Amino acid sequence: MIRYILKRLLIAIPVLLGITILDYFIMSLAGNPMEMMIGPRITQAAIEERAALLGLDKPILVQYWNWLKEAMQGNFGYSFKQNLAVTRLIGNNVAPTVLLMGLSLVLSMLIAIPAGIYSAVHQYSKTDYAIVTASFIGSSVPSFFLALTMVYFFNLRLGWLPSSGMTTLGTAWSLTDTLRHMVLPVGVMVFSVVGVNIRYIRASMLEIMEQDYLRTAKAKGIGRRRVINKHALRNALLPIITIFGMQIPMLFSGSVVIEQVFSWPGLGLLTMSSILNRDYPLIMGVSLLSAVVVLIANLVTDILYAIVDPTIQYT
Amino acid sequence: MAEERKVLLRVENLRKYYPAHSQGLWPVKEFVKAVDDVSFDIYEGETLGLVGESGSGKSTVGRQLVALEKPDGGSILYRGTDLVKMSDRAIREIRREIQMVFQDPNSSLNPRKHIREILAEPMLHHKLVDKAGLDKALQELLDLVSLPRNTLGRYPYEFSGGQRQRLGIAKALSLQPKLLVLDEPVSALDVSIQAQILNLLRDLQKELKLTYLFIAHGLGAVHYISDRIAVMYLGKIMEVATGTELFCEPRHPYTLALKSADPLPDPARRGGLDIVLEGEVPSAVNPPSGCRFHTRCPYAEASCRTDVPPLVAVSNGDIPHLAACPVWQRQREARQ
Amino acid sequence: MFERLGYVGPLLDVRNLRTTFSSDWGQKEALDGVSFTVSPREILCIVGESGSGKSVTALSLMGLLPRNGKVLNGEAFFEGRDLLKMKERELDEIRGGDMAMIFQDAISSLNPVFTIGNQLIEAVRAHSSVGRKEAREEALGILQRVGLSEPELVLERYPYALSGGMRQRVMIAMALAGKPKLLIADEPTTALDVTIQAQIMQLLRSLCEETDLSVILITHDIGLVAQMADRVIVMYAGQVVEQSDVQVLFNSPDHPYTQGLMQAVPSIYDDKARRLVAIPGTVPEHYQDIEGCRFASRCAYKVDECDLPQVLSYVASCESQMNFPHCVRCHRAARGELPPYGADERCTPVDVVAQISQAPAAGELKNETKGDTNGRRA
Amino acid sequence: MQQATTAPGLDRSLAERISHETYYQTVFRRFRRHRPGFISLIFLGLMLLLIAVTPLLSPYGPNQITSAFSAMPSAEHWLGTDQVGRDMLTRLMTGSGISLFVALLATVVSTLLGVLLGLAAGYFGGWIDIIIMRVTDIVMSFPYLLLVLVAAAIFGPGMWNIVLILGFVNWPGMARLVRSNVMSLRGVNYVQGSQVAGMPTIYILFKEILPNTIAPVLIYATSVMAQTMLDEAALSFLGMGVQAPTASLGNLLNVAQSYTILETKPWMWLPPGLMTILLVVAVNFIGDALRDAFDPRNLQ
Repeated sequence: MIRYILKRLLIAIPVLLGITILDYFIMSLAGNPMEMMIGPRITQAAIEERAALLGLDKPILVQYWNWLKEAMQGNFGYSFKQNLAVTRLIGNNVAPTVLLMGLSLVLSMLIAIPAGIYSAVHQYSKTDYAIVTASFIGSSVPSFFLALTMVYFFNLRLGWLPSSGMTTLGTAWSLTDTLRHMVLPVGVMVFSVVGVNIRYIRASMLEIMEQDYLRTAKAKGIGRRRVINKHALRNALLPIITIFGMQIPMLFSGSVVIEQVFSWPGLGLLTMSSILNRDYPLIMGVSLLSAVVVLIANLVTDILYAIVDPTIQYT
Repeated sequence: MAEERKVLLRVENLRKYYPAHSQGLWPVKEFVKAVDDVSFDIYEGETLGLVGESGSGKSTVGRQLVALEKPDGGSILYRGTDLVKMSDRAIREIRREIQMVFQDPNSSLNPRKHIREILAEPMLHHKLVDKAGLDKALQELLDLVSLPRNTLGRYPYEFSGGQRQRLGIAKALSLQPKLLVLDEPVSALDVSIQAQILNLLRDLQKELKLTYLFIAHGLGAVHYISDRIAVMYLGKIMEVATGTELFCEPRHPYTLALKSADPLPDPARRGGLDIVLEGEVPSAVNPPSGCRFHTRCPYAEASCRTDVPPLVAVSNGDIPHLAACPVWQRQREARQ
Repeated sequence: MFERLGYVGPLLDVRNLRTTFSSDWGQKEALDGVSFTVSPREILCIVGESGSGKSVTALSLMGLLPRNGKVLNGEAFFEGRDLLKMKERELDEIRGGDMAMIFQDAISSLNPVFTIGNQLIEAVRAHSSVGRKEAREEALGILQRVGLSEPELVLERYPYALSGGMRQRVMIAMALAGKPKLLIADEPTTALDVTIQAQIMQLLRSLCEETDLSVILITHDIGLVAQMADRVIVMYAGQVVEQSDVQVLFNSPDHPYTQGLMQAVPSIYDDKARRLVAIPGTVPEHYQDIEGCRFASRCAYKVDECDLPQVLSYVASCESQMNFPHCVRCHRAARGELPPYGADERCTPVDVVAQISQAPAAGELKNETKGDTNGRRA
Repeated sequence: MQQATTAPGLDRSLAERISHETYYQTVFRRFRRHRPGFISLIFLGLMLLLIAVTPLLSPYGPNQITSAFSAMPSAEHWLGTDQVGRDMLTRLMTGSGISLFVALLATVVSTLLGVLLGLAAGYFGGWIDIIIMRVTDIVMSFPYLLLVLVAAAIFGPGMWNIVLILGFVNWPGMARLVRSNVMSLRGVNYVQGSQVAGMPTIYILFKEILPNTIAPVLIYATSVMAQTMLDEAALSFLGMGVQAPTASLGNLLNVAQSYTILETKPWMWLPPGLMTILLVVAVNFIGDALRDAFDPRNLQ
């Protein structure tokens, strides 16, 4: 098992390197971030001085190498814009995003798993049709539009819920306040991913329901309930793990839009601003972090797979 | 055919080792020895049957002959030229003369093409016919395999399993081959259809002077169609003889075991005949040392574990009877 | 062989079973009025080609038809109770208990994510109220009975880690767990090698002889029928076309299809010069529309009368064997109009027994070998 | 022993017709039976028609500024006007057209890329496969929208860039799908038969293998298209997509970031939002219908 994990980690390294290379070189195509600083009060000389300080006058390969060397030591540079360490900026913004994503992930799975399984087990029933249709429509709604509609109803019309930030400005922190702030963003996030999940789980479950081993189980006379609850469900774990792994990058993407609409002070918001400002080190930091998260998610998925599926031999 | 038999294809010391783990960063130390040092001749115009259980490597041998697998060693001499050593380009024309019929007729025809396309495209590619002669050639092909001529515009799913196998045979024949590798051509068919196809194959051989390598696990079918039969077990040939000799007087315990496991279609003779082999075919990864069969052989002696028995002639008729078991031979002689 | 079959009334009595499958263009018939009985302690073989309805018969009886399949009518009395009228829950008491089934493809029929022990113990406990420990003990015993020499080890294994033959033995063990009176084996050895098939068949036969087990063996292999069956049902296009005692059937198959089937199979004891007699044509696709004999289009003896509906009727010459009447769905054969079968051109089988006796007996030598290696004489 | 009764209901003529129809006839017949899918197809067709005739029927150009600013829906402006006085209905229709066009084109780009790379990786294996698959991993390891945003920021927003960017991020899924299909088809008898017959690789790839991957590719492409429409909308909404004054469904919604518009002028944001949903639902249903229609278990 340990050897298997090591092997998976070894495979992840070139992927991670590839990501940094791709990132860095794409960004080098973007043009000089110094352009952003050009203004009436800044002389050409000052810009050049600053560029030299930031290492931007060197060839791109050298720049990348320098960045990589530093990154290996845990130094991801300083934000051009805010003059703060990238690690620190990210550190400040990570918690709200993790909170938002974590809760959304848990909730969406809590809805999708039973709904998908129920739908498959009762294929062609009215409930099945309802669930499938709802999931289709659900996955077709742009999340930002849903967010706007939610804000319109629950904030602007009804005034029930706050629509921006994590806390109400000017008040002391309280759990209920934060929870109230979370209702809308989490709700939108869950809604926008749950449809796809239901369909995936339903499809996998339908496939399982057709397997020969379910016929064998039925032939044992153990009863329909046990056939499904034991024999089918255990096999459904595999697709559930898969969807779990797929979810991480999806939620990461979703958080950019949702955080923007709800002014949620997380990584998504940071990402947007870094992109708008062409803040290279920050963009590198954020994309590297997200890539690492995705790779770890993949790794965890693989390991869980190996644990659940006895036919996978991890050697 | 006794005197002037010409060797069409000679296989010498053919080997195919697959790595036991397909993927991985570490170098592979274990190999599946699918085909290990196999040699045989196929004479012009004859049918050589190749029987064995799953994992015996019989299909791998066939696939190597048609270049679907690359041998890891040994040579395949077709009319004296070694196909293994030749470049792909040079080999193309010769390769055309060795064609294959597959086991599963359902998947041997592209479901997205109609019959005309399926049959015509290889012929046109090899310039065996020109556009003008195409229709006539196609009609002839259909006649050969006894299919109605009006089927050219149809798609494969409109045919029954037996008809599809006829089309599979027609497809192979369209390239005017000399040698056909028949890889379990009747195993997937219903009993009543099997006989049709077997008879068709026999007729075609006579008519077109074809040479067959007939690979199968059903002993009856192999016996029916083959002039000689080679028995394989775990990547090695155990015995080669004519069908009658092989089944009347097997010289290898494995052949005897195969024979007695073949259910006799006579309720009056039940049980008693069986020598039921114990256990199952061992893994081809690190197969047993010495004689590969010794782990299941009721007659095994100590020497069987260490010495690899050579395939030697045990009788000298017109067609030599070869067997790779000196031990059983000795035991039988001692008993008499 | 006959003696142990003292007739005591059928264990299973199937009458007029009709099963259909819904398809794109309506109901497609799979079984048309299938009737037969199974007596205690007998092996009944159902033989036929793919699509003849032999597997559908078994699945209909077990209530295991796929979603689009449906039993239209018919009765199936198992020890007097009609299986087809039972609710799922009632059926579950019999399924896996008095009546068990094994399938062709053991690897896909075993749940890949549970150990053999888990699945086998579940089967044991499904129909008896034993504790986990006792169930385990019982499972070990059953594994031994089906010839698995290291039952403890097998219990811990997952299906993928077993060989094909072992998996089918495990399937049989699971079927035996409910102490069945009837075992339906649907092509249990089709996916296996001949030497393994021989082992499995030997096991089935010994189970039958040692316990009060009846077996329905579904197969397409006429050789297996000859070796295993007490009685045989031949199916064609969803109908029973002939049924008989096995000896009678092989001596005088009456239905032209049965005759064709027997002649179409090449045997290693055949004279090579003999040409196989193939049945021409293929099974008609929409056979439910054929009012008359469904085999007529392929039959050498067809007359106009064959377009009329055919019934399964007694063969005139078989009145003496009323327990196992020889019936045939061919009016001409029933009246004895067809030329007698038996122009048997097979050469006499070379006796394997004789060959073996030439060599030292297997067991003897095995011991010798063992002595050899232990004593290091050589 | 028992009387044979008549066969149960089978529509003989239908059966006869079905057994002679071609593959695509079967697929279409099954597609039509999927009601939401079929309705969606008709709806999309009608929409395209409407979009096409909008320039002829509408009295306003999409970017034409009229005298009414932020006007409520009225007889002159059925869906009102925006803050600078452009007719919302005209903009909605042209915007839908642009969005569909971008999504379709991006889907074509990613499908072409994915199919070609997938074919190469699956058929040749070895190093080619390893390299392509690693690149696939890399692209897939990016949170997708982040990649798009970065790329949009770098290459500059704008319709054509968005097409290329969205096209480029979506190919890995397609490549994996095609690759796994090709790998299984490579072992299928008719492909091997063509190899034995000495047919050239190009022939095997494009005439034996490709036609048999069309079903999964089409199905996947519809889901890519639906996703692309959502992504284009999100990008344009964030200001990184199609740029004003060109209308697209996403940038029409851009104005709703202001709470005053959101609260008081629903005609500016509600119609484009609903239109997006309708179009994406339609594409998704078509995909589902295709999945049913192509399902090999349903096909004879």
